[in-house]
Amino acid sequence: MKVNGTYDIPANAITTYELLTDPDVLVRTMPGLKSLKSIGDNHYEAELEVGISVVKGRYKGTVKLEDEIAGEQFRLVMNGQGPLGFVEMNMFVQLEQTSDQQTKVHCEGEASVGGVVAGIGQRMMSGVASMLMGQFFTAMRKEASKAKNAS
Amino acid sequence: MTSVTESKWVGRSIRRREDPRLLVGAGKYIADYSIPGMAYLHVVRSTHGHARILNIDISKAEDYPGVVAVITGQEVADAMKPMLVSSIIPNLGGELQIPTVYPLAIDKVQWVGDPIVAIIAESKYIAEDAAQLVEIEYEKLPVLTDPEEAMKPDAPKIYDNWKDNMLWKGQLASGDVDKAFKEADYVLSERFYGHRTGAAPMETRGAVASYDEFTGLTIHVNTQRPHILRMAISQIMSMPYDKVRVIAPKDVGGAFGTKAPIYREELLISYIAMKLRRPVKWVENRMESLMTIGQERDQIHYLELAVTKEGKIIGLRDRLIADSGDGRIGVYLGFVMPWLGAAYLSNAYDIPNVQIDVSCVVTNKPSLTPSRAFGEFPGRFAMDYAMHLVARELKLDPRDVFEKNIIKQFPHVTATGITHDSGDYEGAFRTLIEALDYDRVRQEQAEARKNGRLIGVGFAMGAEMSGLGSQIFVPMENQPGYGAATVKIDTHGMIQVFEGDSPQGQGHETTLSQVVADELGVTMDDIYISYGDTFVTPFASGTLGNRGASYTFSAAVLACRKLRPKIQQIAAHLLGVESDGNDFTFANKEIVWKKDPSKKIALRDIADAAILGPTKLPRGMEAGLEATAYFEADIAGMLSIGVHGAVVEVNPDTGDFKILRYVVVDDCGVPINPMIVRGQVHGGVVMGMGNARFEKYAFDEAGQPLSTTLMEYHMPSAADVPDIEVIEYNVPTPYTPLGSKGKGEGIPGPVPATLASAITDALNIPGFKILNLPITPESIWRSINEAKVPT
Amino acid sequence: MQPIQEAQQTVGNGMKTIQVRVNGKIAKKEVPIRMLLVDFIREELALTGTHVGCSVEGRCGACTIVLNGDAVKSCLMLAVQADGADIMTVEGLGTTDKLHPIQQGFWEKHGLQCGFCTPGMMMSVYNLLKTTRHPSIDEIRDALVGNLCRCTGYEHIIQAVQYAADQVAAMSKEERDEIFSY
Amino acid sequence: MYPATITDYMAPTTLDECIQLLEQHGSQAKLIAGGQSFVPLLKLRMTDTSIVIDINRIIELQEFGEKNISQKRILRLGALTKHKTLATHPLVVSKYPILSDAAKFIGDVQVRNRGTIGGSLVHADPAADLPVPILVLDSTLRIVSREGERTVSADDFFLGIMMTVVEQNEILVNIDIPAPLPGTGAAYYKCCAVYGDFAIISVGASVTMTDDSCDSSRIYVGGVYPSPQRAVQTEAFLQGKAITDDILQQAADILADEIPVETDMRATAEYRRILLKEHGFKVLSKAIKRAKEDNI
Repeated sequence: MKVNGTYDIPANAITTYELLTDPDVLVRTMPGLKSLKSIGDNHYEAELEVGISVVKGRYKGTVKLEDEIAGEQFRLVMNGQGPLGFVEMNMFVQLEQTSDQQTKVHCEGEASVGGVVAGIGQRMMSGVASMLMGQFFTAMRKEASKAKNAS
Repeated sequence: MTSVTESKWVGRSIRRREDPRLLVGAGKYIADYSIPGMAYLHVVRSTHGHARILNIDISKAEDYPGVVAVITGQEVADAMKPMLVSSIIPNLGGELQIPTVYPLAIDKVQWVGDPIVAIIAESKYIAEDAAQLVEIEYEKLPVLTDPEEAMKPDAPKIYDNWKDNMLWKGQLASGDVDKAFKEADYVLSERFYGHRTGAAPMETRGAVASYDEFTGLTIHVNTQRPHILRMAISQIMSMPYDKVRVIAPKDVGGAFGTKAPIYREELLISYIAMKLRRPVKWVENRMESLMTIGQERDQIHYLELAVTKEGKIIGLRDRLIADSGDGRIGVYLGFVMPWLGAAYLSNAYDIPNVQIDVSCVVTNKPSLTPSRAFGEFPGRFAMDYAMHLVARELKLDPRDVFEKNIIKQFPHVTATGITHDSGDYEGAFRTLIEALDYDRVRQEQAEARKNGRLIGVGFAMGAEMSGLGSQIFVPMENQPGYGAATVKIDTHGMIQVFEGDSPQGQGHETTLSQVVADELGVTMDDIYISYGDTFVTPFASGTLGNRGASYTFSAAVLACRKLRPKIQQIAAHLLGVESDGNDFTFANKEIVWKKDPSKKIALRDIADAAILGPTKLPRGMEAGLEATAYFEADIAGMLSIGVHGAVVEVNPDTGDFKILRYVVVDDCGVPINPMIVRGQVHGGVVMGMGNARFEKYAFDEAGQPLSTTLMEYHMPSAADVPDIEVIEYNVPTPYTPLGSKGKGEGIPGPVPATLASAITDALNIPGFKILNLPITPESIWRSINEAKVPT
Repeated sequence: MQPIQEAQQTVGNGMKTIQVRVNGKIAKKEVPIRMLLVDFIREELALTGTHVGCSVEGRCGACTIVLNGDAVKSCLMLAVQADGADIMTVEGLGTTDKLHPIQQGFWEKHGLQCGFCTPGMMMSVYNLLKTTRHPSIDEIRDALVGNLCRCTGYEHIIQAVQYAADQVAAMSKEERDEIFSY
Repeated sequence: MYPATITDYMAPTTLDECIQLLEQHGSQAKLIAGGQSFVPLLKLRMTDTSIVIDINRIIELQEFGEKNISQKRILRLGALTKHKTLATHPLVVSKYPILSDAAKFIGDVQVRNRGTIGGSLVHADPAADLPVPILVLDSTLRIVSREGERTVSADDFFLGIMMTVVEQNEILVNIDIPAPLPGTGAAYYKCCAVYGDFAIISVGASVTMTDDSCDSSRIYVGGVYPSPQRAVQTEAFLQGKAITDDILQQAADILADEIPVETDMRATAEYRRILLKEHGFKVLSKAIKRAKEDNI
């Protein structure tokens, strides 16, 4: 399943990059991400609880940042395995600063879901994925505003 | 061979004897079995389409209260041979690569649903609780979901030790095909695709196994072939034959082929019962079922027909590519269905020059498992719809093209070696054309068109196997094709019939009683039928492929006929008359001397003499009244014809269509119970409609199954299907004692071509064609657009 | 029939006591809260005529029962939810000595083959014929959408329902009330 | 497939009791009404609910009928109103037929016998049948919690896939549907692969007519993500127009263009537009026919 989108973050590219790659910020903003524990360079052990409303699945896995160029781009590689199956995402993120207070975040990636959820939720999957992405960037925008106010 | 007794029961639409228990809720299906001390098995399955198993952590599951045992693959494998032992491997020549398989995956999974861990617990709820605690680490491998991709030389290999992904490759050919194509006036060449769909019976699989060291293993399992399963378990687990008893329940909730293979779970539960010395029960849930069984069809046909300008097909060439899935099921290995589909491809038509190259390819999907219309479904669609396309191309009436090609002389051996025993295919076809009122529909069509309504008529045929004789069955499945039955008259003059097969809703208790009642001049109430228990029934291959009315019932007839001379000798002796052993009639539970009907004796009295009072028997006569017979037809194959026709109306804006009429002309030789035959036809047509229109086992590119509930796998309900008209056109076969032939297996086959040709006829758009199944409103709409804008 | 009382007792530890009347007989049992009603009927009350065919979403309808007068799917309810309910299962429909007209119709018209869907199917027919005297074919088909059958193609089931409907229509009001008392 | 352990089950009989239980048990607790979607989730273990509060016995949720509220005629549907009632009750069939149109499409007889409007709306499956008519009819939903009650218009109720404004400590009590204005007709249709299936798309429309002219309309499309979408351009196009088949065809074209549709296993986005065109036209025609009948 393709997961693409462009989102605006009210911050410059460097700040946006820092926010998007900061594990503490990610735990606060990424829907369902419960914890990140560093196990190496840009490599984390993750606990996830992905879902919507009452429908949720628990997953344990890893989050990795690759191909990163500060302020420009990175690749987010996530995977989790749990009783319901697995979730995986491989997303390339490119930042395009449009003004000193605005950065466009281009996301292009693949997500896949396996196991029970794949069979049951197929008809809602891409809708859910874009909803979760929307939630993530909404939270991210709040973080960006917070960062701005703090600075 | 004809029946010597007056037919009183055969041929009548008698209410079924099995129904009262089923109607009051007293049927006993596998899920209704329970044994004191029974534990429950739940299987943890792969969530990946193709992956290496790096680690399995079962510790938390083992510690969960109520868990009896948690078992992984290596342990089970150590206790048995690789499952695909030679007796459950086909012998069809060609090139076969045999996968190694054990009940549970050990280091690699090949499809989503591949069993990995067995959890045994005190309740089924607890077993699922513990399943949630099993942690499996995988390393993903490339997933193959497209057989044509899997065939490419650089494709990743699914089985590391194979030379490629080709499970089986072979050719069926005869005649001079090249010459035929050279001489043809017209060559039709198309790629047809029949998607992955199948049977999905209402009852899933299930088993209850128990073991003790004295009686051995007893497994109740809703299999279609208890004897073959017993043989397989004994060989795979190296257990003495007398220590393996397979019992199929009296009531099985449908099978349609899906319960015919030897499955991994059957070996798994046997092992667990032995290990734990406790009865264990497993009932497959629907999600597992939709991920594992009943997935069939899934063939690509690159079909070419060499045709004369008059519409006579003189040559057929086909490249058949089947997506066999992982191929790891016993007996069929995921390739016997496409093989038979190829053998039956030329259907009811006389085509002298044929060459079919069959490639059965492994992919990361579950193995193909048999489903009603065994292997034939996509081929019937391709062949019969292609004939309509030929007619359109040559501007001929499709009726004439069909008539020109239908087999007219019997017996007929096709170029692929299939023997059509007898029948009147042409007469059946004409009966359909009449029933459809073909010429009038054509007029109505023209009228309707003026009012903007698009009506169309279509038809297709299906020559379906009516059992397979040993000449085919031995190479195909390594098993005998004969029917087997024991008929035993008990101390009370009642008749117990033991059949080697084991039905799943076909109504054998009724039809077999009808047959035997006629043979022995008794009523159906005097007969009781036993099946399913391998310790008491004669060896046979199981209830599948229309064997019943062809083979098994014929065996029962022969067994009765073996008994009749002895009964007459006893009667003559007791009545004090002279007899040559064939001068009595059997009627009203009495044996009546033809020369003087006042001289008669009750069957019960004969039984009494033969069993309880052997001193009354003629001197030297052996006591007892029982006989076992094995029936083999004196011909390689019996087939029976079904001709389907439909009138449809299509909405060209959306591609939606409505079936206005659906008619089937059907031949089953001599119908033992016409009502039951009609039921088979209705059910077969609706399964065909479900498969052709609504049902699809869909996978994403990672091999994730997307139709794992009945909300996504769309089996039709009563509101989704039309009325079905059935017209009998029966031609008794000379090759069975009663002239009867089995019915049911092949009925879904002609449905897709029938609908596709009717839709094509209704639309009347040059270039419009339906080449892919399923036929959905969207696919029709797409084809309309493609035809309108030629690429 | 008299309404029956709910047990409404919490036992603790994920258990609860419930009281139901099934086929006219009162049963009071302690059950796990998570137990599905269909498992309660099949395993606690040993009424195995009610079947499970789809395991998850209830699409197949093999588990259909009549609960407080309405056909419902017993796999889509927790047993505790049925506390105080009046239930009929296939075992309450009729006996072999005295088949309900619905059962008679299925027998006469060969409305069943493997019989697995049949009990649930008949519960839906009960729901239909209780209120509809002369159902049309379309009404019958619509009433059976919630019950999948894989054997019959529905043709003989529809004939069975018509047979039953005719029998019911020929009955007196008292007779009808008696056979549609749930 | 069996539910995970549920530690407690309560069946309150009053709204107050229910609200207290919700407050007391927090996010572990989940309300169950008909359970036709929720029990499958329990069986799939796709929810971590450990306490189930069965609301079927709460009297306040069982209202059904027309009444006058601040001089306006409304149809009040308690959250426990069953799909069966919507599909068959003479009041609904005669005066609010779009509701019975939609209810008849839900699942099957057994599901309609047990499923409730409140459960369906709060579950907020984007392909469900009832959200569309509830939106079309401009309904008002009353939601109660310990803090008191609030009313929300249907337009504000749905937040996304399986998400509504109903918070964890709240309960949907009833739905008020304004009685149709004179000259108003409404209709609903669902396209699905087989009977009882989820919508490929569904269309609901209410049209208020004066003679042959459309005064106003409300049109919604279901089976799209994240929740039913309003066809504002189509509504604007129709407003004030004399209705002919040609106009309706144009309206259906606009409808098919303006609603964002996606591709899934049931249909491609492209084909969904074809269906919208076809059934948009039919539903509008039916609504207008009903509006005209109402005028007579």
